[in-house]
Amino acid sequence: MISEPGRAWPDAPLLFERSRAGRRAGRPPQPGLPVPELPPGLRRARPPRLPEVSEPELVRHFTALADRTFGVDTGFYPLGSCTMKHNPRLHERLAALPGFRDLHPHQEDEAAQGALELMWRLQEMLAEIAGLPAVTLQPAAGSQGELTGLMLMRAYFADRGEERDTIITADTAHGTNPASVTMAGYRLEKVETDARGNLDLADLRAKVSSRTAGLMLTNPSTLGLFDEGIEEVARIFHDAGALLYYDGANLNAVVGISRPGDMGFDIVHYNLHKTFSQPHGGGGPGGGPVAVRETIEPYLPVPRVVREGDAYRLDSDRPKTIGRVRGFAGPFGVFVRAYAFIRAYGPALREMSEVAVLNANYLLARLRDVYELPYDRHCMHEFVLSARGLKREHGVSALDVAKRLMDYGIHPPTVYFPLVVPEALMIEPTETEPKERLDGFVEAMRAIAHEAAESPELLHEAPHGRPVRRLDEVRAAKQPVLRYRFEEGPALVEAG
Amino acid sequence: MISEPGRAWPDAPLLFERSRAGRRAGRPPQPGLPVPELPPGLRRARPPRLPEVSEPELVRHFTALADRTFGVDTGFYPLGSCTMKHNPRLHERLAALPGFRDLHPHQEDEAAQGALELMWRLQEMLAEIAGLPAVTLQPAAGSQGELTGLMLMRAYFADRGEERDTIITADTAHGTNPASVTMAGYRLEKVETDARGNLDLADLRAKVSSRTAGLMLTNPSTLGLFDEGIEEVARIFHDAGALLYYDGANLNAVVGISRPGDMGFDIVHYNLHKTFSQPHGGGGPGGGPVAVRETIEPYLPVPRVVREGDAYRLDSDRPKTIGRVRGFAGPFGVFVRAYAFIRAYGPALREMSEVAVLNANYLLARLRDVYELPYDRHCMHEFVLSARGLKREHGVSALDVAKRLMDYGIHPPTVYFPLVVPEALMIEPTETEPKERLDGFVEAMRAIAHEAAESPELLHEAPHGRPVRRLDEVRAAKQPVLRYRFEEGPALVEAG
Amino acid sequence: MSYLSLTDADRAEMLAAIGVASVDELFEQVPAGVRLGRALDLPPALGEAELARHVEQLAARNVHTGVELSFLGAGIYDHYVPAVVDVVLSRGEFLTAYTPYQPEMSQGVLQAIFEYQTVICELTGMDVSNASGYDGCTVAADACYIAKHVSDRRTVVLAETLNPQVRQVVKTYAPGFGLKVVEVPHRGGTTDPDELGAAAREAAAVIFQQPNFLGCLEPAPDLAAAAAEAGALPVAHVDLMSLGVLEAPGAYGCALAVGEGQSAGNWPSYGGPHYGFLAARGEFVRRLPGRIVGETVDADGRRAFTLTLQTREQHIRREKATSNITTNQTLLSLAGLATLAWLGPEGLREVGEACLALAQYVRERLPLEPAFDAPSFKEVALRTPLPAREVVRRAREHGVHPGYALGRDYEGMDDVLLVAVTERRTRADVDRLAEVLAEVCR
Amino acid sequence: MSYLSLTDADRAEMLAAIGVASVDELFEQVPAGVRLGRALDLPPALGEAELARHVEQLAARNVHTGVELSFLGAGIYDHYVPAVVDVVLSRGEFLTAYTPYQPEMSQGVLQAIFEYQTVICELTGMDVSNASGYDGCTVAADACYIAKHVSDRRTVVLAETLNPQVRQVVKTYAPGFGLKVVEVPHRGGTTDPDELGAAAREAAAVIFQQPNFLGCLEPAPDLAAAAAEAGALPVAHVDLMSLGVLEAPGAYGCALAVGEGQSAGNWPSYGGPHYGFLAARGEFVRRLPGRIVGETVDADGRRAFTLTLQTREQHIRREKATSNITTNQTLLSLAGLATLAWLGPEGLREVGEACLALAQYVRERLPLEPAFDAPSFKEVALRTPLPAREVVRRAREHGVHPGYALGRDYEGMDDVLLVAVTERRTRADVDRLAEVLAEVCR
Ligand SMILES: Cc1ncc(COP(=O)(O)O)c(C=O)c1O
Ligand SMILES: Cc1ncc(COP(=O)(O)O)c(C=O)c1O
Repeated sequence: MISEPGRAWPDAPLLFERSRAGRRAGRPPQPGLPVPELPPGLRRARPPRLPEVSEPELVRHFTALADRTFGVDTGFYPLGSCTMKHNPRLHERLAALPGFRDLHPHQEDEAAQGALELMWRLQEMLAEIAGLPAVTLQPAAGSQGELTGLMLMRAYFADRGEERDTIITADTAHGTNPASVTMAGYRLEKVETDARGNLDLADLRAKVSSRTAGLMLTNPSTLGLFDEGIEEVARIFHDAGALLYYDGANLNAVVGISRPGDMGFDIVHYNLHKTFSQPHGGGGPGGGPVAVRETIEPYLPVPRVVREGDAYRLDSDRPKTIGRVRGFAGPFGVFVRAYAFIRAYGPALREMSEVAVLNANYLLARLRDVYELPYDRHCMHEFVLSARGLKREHGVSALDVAKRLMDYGIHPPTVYFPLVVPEALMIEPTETEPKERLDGFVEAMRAIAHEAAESPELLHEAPHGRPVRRLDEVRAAKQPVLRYRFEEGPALVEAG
Repeated sequence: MISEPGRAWPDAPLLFERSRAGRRAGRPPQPGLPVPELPPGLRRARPPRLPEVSEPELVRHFTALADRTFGVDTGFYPLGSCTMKHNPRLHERLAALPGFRDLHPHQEDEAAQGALELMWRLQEMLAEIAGLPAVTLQPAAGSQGELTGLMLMRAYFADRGEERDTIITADTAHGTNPASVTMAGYRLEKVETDARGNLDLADLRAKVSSRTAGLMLTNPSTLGLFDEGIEEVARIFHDAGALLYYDGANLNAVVGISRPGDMGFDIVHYNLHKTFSQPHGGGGPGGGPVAVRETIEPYLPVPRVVREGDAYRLDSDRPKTIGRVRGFAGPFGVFVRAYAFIRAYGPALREMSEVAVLNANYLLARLRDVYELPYDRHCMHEFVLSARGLKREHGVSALDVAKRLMDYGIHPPTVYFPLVVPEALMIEPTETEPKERLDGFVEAMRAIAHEAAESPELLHEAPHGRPVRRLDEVRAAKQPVLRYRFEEGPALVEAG
Repeated sequence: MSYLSLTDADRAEMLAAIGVASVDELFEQVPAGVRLGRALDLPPALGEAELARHVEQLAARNVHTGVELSFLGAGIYDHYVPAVVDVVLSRGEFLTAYTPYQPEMSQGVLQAIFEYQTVICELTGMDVSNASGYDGCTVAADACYIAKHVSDRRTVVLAETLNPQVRQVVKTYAPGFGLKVVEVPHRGGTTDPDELGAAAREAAAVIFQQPNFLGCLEPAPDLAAAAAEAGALPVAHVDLMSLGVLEAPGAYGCALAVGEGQSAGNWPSYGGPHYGFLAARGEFVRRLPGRIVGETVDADGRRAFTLTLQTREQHIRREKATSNITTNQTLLSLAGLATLAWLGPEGLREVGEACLALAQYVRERLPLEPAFDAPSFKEVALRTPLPAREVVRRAREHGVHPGYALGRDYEGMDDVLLVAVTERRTRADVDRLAEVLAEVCR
Repeated sequence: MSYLSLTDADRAEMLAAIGVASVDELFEQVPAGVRLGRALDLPPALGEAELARHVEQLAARNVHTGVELSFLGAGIYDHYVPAVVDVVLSRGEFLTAYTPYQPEMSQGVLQAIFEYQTVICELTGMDVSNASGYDGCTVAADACYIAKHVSDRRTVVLAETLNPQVRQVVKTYAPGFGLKVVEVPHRGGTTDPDELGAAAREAAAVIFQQPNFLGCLEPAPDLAAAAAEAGALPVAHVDLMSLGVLEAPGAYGCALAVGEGQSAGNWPSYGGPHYGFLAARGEFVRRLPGRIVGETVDADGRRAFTLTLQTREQHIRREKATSNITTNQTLLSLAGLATLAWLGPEGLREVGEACLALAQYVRERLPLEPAFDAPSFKEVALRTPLPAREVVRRAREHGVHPGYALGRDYEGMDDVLLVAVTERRTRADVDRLAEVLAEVCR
């Protein structure tokens, strides 16, 4: 149990290593009724090796794991494209209200009016924000929103008897865009980014045809740049009878400033866990509502939340619907948080975006002399720097910079994305950061640039102040150990 | 902001240092009504310098401070006399139920029946545990229970027209005992501990007289030893017409095994935050109910919780009461937790004490060869070792051992108490610790004894792995800085 | 508004550093034609206290399981969520972290996911698990996407006794995958292995549910065998809370096991967020969607955890990825981990036995005939003398929600009520239901 | 039972290591005559789910402020408790730590207490604060104990407008301190400075309350001056939530300021646990009861915090200690810190102004005459045409709790109702109260 006295992060045993035969925490209620026999072959033969742990040790276990995890609550987390903003604690209270938390999703509509009203109002507010009239809350995350959007396109064109098989994305697109395209059964075509960071209109014109179902675009792009030609882009697609899909991952830049619907997009997803503050939970949950133009509304997934007079209900009677994309009406707890977030700001949501953009530009202004800036423009809510110079001159990579930032108590930015920028560092501060945190980041980034020249090994070997040092990722992938082996199984799980 | 990259515990600025003029978190509701003028002289002239912080930074601040705090949830906390057991998380849910949390204490009795019933039931259960018939829940902590008990004695004797002015305590008594004696207006007399760790009966007989109001005793004592002569002790006091007060701080050793009332005590306090798992909260809250014999019942504080048929009510109509010792009927939230705790165990509370005693004896058995054991007996729920040998041989003190334990991820035991044992280390593991934690402690204590011989400076300079190293306590007391000085005030607050 | 941190002085300094006079200048890149020339038409900002009051009022307008004795199940169950879950959910570090791209910053959440994967593997009898899918519906679609890639068949077979919402989602996804969906009807509440086997002959995969949506225990081993024999991947859709007493899909030859995790550690929450789990035999590991955590060592040889096999994923493989999933349901799955660890093997068995016993009691005690003969785990379908939806309406007037009207999904079942119990229901609760049903079915 | 961690194997090994055959042997030191020869007569053990259900049922039998529009105050107020408080209360480290005896283990809680002390000093205008007393009652007794030690006078004077519970507690403690208690009656709702000064001539201390228990603003500076002139320590009992708009006691010459902290950051919770605060001029620092945190440096010269001036305390000074207090109310006081920091100076002023405005509206809008002329902060005493307790009873039937019947404590005030408002009440709430009062007072 004792390893290296004085170490700030003692080793954390696995739950299975804390397990002792016969120990337990929970004791479920027993109804005091006979347990019927199960038909042969259905009864479990060998009990599952769940950990056997007492409650005190269970609490300590998760406390220790939390201590080895860095969140927005711990410090600055400028993970580009992820909008790691402050998550108001009020929302956790609200989502846990018994009237929400203990509400069964099959409850009759008349006994769930508060929940339905909240969803309906959220739809309305999201519609206003996107500038599009109809919203489904169902998709579970942005990626599922994308897929839903592509399915909507298919349904739309099928209904019109048009055969279109291609979706165009930008070369700066997030990986989910092409992945969604394939999953939706579409062919992918990529269009290039021009020297200012906009879509290359010539390339675009060459690629759009009568086979084109639509465009998927993030705007501002993953470079953090607003596409200055967006009106022309929309015209090109609409003229070709195609649709425009807006990947809302970067909506935090433009709420109240420019609406995707007004830019010409026909389908939009929101990431409720980005723009609207659902906590990211170590990977999720999220929420990916989709808004559409009138013409696409008939195809939206069911159930829809509708209002009739003063009453709200779930409506599944939509003949043209693409169907259902997940269970029930969507991740309701996420809606509670998003709703509360929007109601806290009201029309001042615009200020949220303004400050997000101000914060990003401030960082950009203060770092551009030490890191390379591939596109020399004001940015929107995030920006991409390149460590190419450090790499060339000192052999220090973007990854080295990222790892060294950890020693300064800062979560690294997104690295090596977008792919069009070598040694990319994608930085998104969000609007909730105070100037001191931004200044702390600037100082750290500048200090690191200095260290890169003076003592590059400090960076190659970073981090130095975390529970573990750099990992052997190759081993993880080459000799995968994907579950605890109970001191018995083979070293490799993947035998086949 | 950046200090020492890679340091596991970056410096934590004070809230006042995070403050920026014009920043804010909360925006209270405004009723939209005119604000009346205040009479001259009553309006605040200079606004208080509360910190001006945004909500995101406030959350981070308290998160960072929590990270610099060690609790039972963090690890082993064998702080003798304090019963640092696991605090079930269920209790936090229960105390936060709106029916409890949002219940106004002036609510009419008929609209607070659930709360009153809970208190009444808790009284009944505590009475059974102490073996005494009447319980007041009012006192806020053990110390206030003591004071209440002494006031009860005074009222009892006054009512009988007896003049008694002295309270006897053991030389092993906790500091609160003598302090309470003085606060209650009594004179203090101390009785010695004999070689087996029991009260010295000869000394006792010599000191008990018709001036003696009573005895205050912790049993098991702060040495962790049950007084083997308790029956004779009780006889001596009762024969002299005096009363016995039981300091319940060590009740965790004997629940279901031996009841203070059966031992001969007339008045007992419980520490709900020890035996009954109210979390200690960095210093409190606690709860210090008091149980008494029939003869003393009339003097109990008001209000009392009484049952009439199926209804419960607060009763303040008690002519002989000593009065009120705190607001309302007591720290209700603490009662919810204590009630839940007792209901979780039921009669198996005895097992709780058995395991507490087993755990302590196990540690004792495994440490007695490396640390001195002043009283060579089985212990109860805790025991006291002496680092006298280490001190003599290697110049290493109990404090050094305590500080070095921190480097092993363990909270130090209580040190230098009880006063009768030099270089005392008072160790209380509690019943909720698994054997691995006990073994880890044994290993650490043994390793430290070894280090004391091999490299004592490691111990003198410990801790090495905490946010700060050893403190200049003399400076703290000699040049007291007891509040933030806003870069303006004098270095010393205490001018006079 | 109250979540912003800049003061006026901050703004001025920052604008100066940027070299612009106002924030508006930063937005000049947004073409005038697409700017919103007005304020957003949203209700006015609320302070925290007012917002709390407003949302509490909305919550108060829902009839939840604390105020109505409920026998609703049909995919979402009110098993007890232990208080240790609060430790997971309330720790800001778990709550406000994101996907652990940087393992040195996220060892805690990585280790927890690794533990979760292990627990899912143990329960399902599988070799590998991912770090969660969206819910019990989408993981079924994920299973189809896997099957499509490891087989050249272009059909998937769904038992009709598979949760209707799951089937609907599979049908929504399938066209994009180039898959056709075939459904196999139930026979007296369960699926006939021969019929399933026949349908599976052209199929890449077969998905059935155990216990099934109609509350019946399927002859799951026979179904799996029939599918396998027909050359289709057998996929079981299972309930984690049943796996202390019901056999693990891996033990009867399934290729994949998927399901809705809600019953283990998540509140009903009007349908989400919850987590879907997906586990597979080792051979499918490089086709799994989503995050997978693996064990490795750091530069000092110390055990460490990291996201691994990322070449499956969208951010590396893009259009060739095994899925587009990014944000998943980690936090909810960790609540599941905490719950299952709290129960341990004994507790999980006890939950299962409580369900079995109560379901049997439902069968015997209620004044309605079971609709099917097959044994139940925790749900029982009963015939009602009037439409089941009417029974629901009337019973709710007595403060009891008697269950799910199966006619919502199945033709010809307008008079079938699906009554669910969990270990939180008592004998007395079922007695009360019996009383109310006797009253309203008169 | 479920909180124990030993297995049977553990027990056996441990008994062997100790060298006993059974746990019973360890208890042989307990004389047979005092052993309990039977099982405790307690209700049977409940598992977590059943326990939760049982306690929820008890909670459901209370009428709380979420289900009744309440104007109850009289010492406990429903100011808004912001969600940041949850961060403090839910972090296991704060929750499960004890008094920071070992500063290296507890820098976080020590720093937080230091911040709390600073906030209390700022609000009250005092030099030093302790780390909390039990509640607003016991800190008044503490103030008397201080006064007793710094003066040779043997009387304390209490304004009758001081909270009756506070006065009762002082009277319970005073005999032990050797102090006599003298009360000064109110004159039309407030205390007459001359009368108070006269009474103070033999007194060690004078305690008055601002705003007072009858809802009136006292001429506090005049009261303090009168006390000081008479040679008694002026002690103000104040409400933290008023100190954004009301003058700080330190600014008008008080020696000590004490009060109930509940209104700042604690829920009503049927009376506790809450925190009492106690602040004083610097000259009294070595007489203060309880914990005090000070700033110092560690061996590396780094700023650090520690409990200090411990020679005041019982564990060092024993019978000569300034108090017997050990366990205090730290966690609640940190909730207070979080709340006050969340409000900031502007927010606290706004809360105060909301109270002032609403109290004024209560005066004007309600169909009852104010009992006193003095201005209010957040409470108004009103004359009722029937006994106030009867008004309460009737109004509650309309879902409104109209306030506190002052006849509970004050003779001759059976027809006086004390109506409290906080920033959480709205104009519409007061209108509703007006309606109900009009109805029930007819
Ligand atoms: C630009 C972009 N598009 C799409 C996504 C996918 O969204 P989600 O993670 O919600 O599925 C992300 C999120 O990581 C993103 O950054
Ligand atoms: C033996 C003993 N007596 C009395 C007390 C005082 O109890 P409390 O801290 O609850 O006031 C303590 C607690 O520290 C103690 O250990």
